[in-house]
Amino acid sequence: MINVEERVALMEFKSKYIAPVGADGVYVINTGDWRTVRPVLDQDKCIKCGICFMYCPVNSIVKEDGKFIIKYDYCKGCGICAHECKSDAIIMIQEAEK
Amino acid sequence: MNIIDKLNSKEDMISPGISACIGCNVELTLRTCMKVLGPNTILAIPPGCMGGVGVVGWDMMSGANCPVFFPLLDNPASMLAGIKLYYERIGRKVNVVAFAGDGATVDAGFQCLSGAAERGDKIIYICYDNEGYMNTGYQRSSATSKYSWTSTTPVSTEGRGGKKEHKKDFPMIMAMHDIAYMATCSPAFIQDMVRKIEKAMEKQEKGLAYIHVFNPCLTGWGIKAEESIEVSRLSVETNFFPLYEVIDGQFKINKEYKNPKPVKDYLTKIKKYSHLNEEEIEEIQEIVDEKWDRLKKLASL
Amino acid sequence: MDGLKEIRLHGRGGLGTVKAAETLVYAAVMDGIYGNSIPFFGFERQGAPVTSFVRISDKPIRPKNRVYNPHAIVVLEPTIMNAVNVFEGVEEGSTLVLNTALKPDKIDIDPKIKTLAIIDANKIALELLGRPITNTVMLGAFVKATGWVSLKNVAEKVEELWGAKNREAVMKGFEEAVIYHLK
Amino acid sequence: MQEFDVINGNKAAAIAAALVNPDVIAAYPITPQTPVVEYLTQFAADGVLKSSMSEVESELSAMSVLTGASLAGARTFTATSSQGLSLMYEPYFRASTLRLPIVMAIVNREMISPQTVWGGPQDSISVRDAGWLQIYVEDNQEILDMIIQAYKIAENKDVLLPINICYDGFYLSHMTEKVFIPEQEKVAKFIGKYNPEHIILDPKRPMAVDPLTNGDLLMEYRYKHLKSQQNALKVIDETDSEFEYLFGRSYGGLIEEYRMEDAEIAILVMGSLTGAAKEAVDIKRKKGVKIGLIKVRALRPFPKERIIKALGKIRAFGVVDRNVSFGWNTGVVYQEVKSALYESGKIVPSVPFVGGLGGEDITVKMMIESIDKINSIEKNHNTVWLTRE
Repeated sequence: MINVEERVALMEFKSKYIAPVGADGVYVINTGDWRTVRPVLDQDKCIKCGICFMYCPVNSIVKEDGKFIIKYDYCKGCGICAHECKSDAIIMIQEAEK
Repeated sequence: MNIIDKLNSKEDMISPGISACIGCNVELTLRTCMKVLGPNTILAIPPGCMGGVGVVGWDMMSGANCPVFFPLLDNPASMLAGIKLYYERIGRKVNVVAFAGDGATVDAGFQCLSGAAERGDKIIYICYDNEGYMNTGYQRSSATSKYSWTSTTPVSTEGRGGKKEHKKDFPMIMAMHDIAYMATCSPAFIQDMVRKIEKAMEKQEKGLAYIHVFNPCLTGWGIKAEESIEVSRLSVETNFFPLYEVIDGQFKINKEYKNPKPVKDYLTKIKKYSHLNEEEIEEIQEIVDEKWDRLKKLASL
Repeated sequence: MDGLKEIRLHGRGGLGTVKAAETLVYAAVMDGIYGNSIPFFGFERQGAPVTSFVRISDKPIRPKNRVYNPHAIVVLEPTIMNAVNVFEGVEEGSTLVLNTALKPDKIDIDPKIKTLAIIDANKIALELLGRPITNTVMLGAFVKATGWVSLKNVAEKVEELWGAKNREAVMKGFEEAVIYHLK
Repeated sequence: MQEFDVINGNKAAAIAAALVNPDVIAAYPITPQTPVVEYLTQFAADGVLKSSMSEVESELSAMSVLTGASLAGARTFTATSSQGLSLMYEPYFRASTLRLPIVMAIVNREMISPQTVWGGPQDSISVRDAGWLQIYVEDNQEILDMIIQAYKIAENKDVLLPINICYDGFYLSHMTEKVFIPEQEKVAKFIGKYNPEHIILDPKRPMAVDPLTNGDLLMEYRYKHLKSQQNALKVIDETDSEFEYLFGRSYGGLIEEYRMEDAEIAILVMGSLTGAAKEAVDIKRKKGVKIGLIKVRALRPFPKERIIKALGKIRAFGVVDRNVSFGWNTGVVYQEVKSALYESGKIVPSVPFVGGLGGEDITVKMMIESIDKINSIEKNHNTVWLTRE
């Protein structure tokens, strides 16, 4: 049998809001875990055009010190960067093989 | 500043990890638009893919770094109008923006949007058109194009069927409201998109600015993830979805090809059209050509 | 004023029947007594029969009802009597204020009516206003027949709503109404 | 001396809104509410009303514009009727679950079919469980006074809920009578300023409004919502007292009791038909019948305790409903009163009356007959339909 008073006390404790609002920070899903293939950028072949950066849907490619770098935290491994790359500087490799 | 450096200098307003499908070009569109719009923005995400993937948030956490909320499927424009009315009243400049799918725009939300357009409510309304109700699988909408397979416009075992009706020409409908700004966009043309969002921000002080983005849906339509941008580009290069804008009633075509690719090149990349025979492909080509001619005429006025 | 008086006005859409009823309420309130009016609710269309109900009392009026047993009936337009039974539910000893060019013996009047006020309001309205809008003339006649509200406050409200010509119409209605005490 | 005017109920509502001067008004005309929109737009054109106005294309948008404005921090007002209320049902429900203190007058009109434009609170009563506060009034003064009070009740930190002030279509909306009009400064002082702290859409304070939410957390919000409805019981009574102190008029808060002190039987009513019932009570009292009257003013929250207390000594009661509860063969207020009494353990015979639907009149005579019926019952009675002779 559930103690109603205790239960209510817990409910009161869970959220400080009376209306449904999200103000406790940003909700982040670890989409890096989704990846089965991983893009690998060959800096020697890269012509620094930024196409990969521009089309990355998850914003996982950044430009730092004039170079484009793939961050893998949230990369889902869609392969758009490799497919769009004009200079074949990005290849997709199986995560299992890395 | 070139487009790459410009975008690289902007803050990503959306949670870094949202559960959009792998390769989703709507996620790309949303992040790009929001980088341009910036933190002084109130964002409405009605029910649809981007709501479903967590852009509004979960429990007590937000899915974005700016104020974000769920309007109803049928009232995004009206809710935004109310928000904007108050900010105008207190003299604060804020971008009040909807990022809505075609269901919330061309179908259920149309009445509200048309009303807001007529009243000149000073909001920015971005529609991501993926030709159907994707958040719930893939059911037809009035933005679904002719002969498309969807789960509610099925193909028979003999291989015939798909949607019988034309796609509602929504950008044109919005343009005919004589709104402050109307533009079509594609995720394959990021520079063009960025410029148009900036234009919408400028024009929103005069009335409603409407942006219609054509976003091929990988999962619903049957497209390989890595071809997400390529298919988007083909939709423009074949004139299936022309890029144009309407500023103060003036039509302007933004991408014009001397020899546009045959629409077949686009259709054959997409599984939802795999049942089409040559006649049907030819019919779609004719529709595309007719619409292009009409657009050319409007642009020449 | 002794007790609650219930009044029913019969007019046609466009004659200002509802406004006339409201004017009586206004005058009563300005006189320091109480009043309320409710139109008979329908789709108002020009020319269609319209009914409005008024209550006037020296005590606060609580019922928000239609009037079923009027103490006074005001008929703003002669032909209404052909279309509607204006005497329905009328109380013994009531007053009828009638817009007509006829003499009393030519009119079929319910025997419960004991006071009759007759006025050719169409003629007066046409002369004064150029249109057969009789509501203001009839207000003047009503005041003369009943004395339940003051002429001054009716005239003031009428002037505020429709100007000096209509004030004159009220006065003319008051002056020219002929009162008959029936047996 | 206070200023007064001789006005109809719709004008009383519009004047109340103008006295409050909310930040944003959005409304769509519908019979019999239409004059409210006309008055408001006229007031705005004349500069009397300073609100930002949106002439929306439907009621769905009226409520949606207000939801957005309220989320941005605005004080808001609208009015509707019947089918208009139905059309705004989706944002209507949501305004309460987002805890937005929107004030909306409902000019009660019967629901179709058959096609009708006349009075009856079936519209607002049918949405009584959508989480709003609902108060039903008897005359034009009460319309004006309660729209002013509505802001103070809705915006109370212990309440934070939207509120409806409901008045009968035509019987009040188009009825003309004397109404006192308070001074604007006094009204402003009475209602104070609205400062939303619980929910806001503002880039200076980014938050997500209404993220996808788990059931356990949703239950918590519902728990708090129900609790705030209960808090409103006290706030409505207190607001009535504060209003009386400042403006000299009181309505009794949640309920008004009339000649209940020594009553043996009671008649319960709601809305504009109360006047005819009071008249009937006085007539029967003169004939020695110990009848009292309860005017139910708040339907949500339902004033259970006060009704139990008021009916404590009676031996029978009846409820006159100008609405129906499909599936129960009675009106809604009757059910509510009966449920309240069940908790008190005091079960007395009762009789439900249904009448006045679709703008039908409920006359003093009908009320007298109802009282006679209540006086005669020894056990529960089936529904009595009050119809024309």
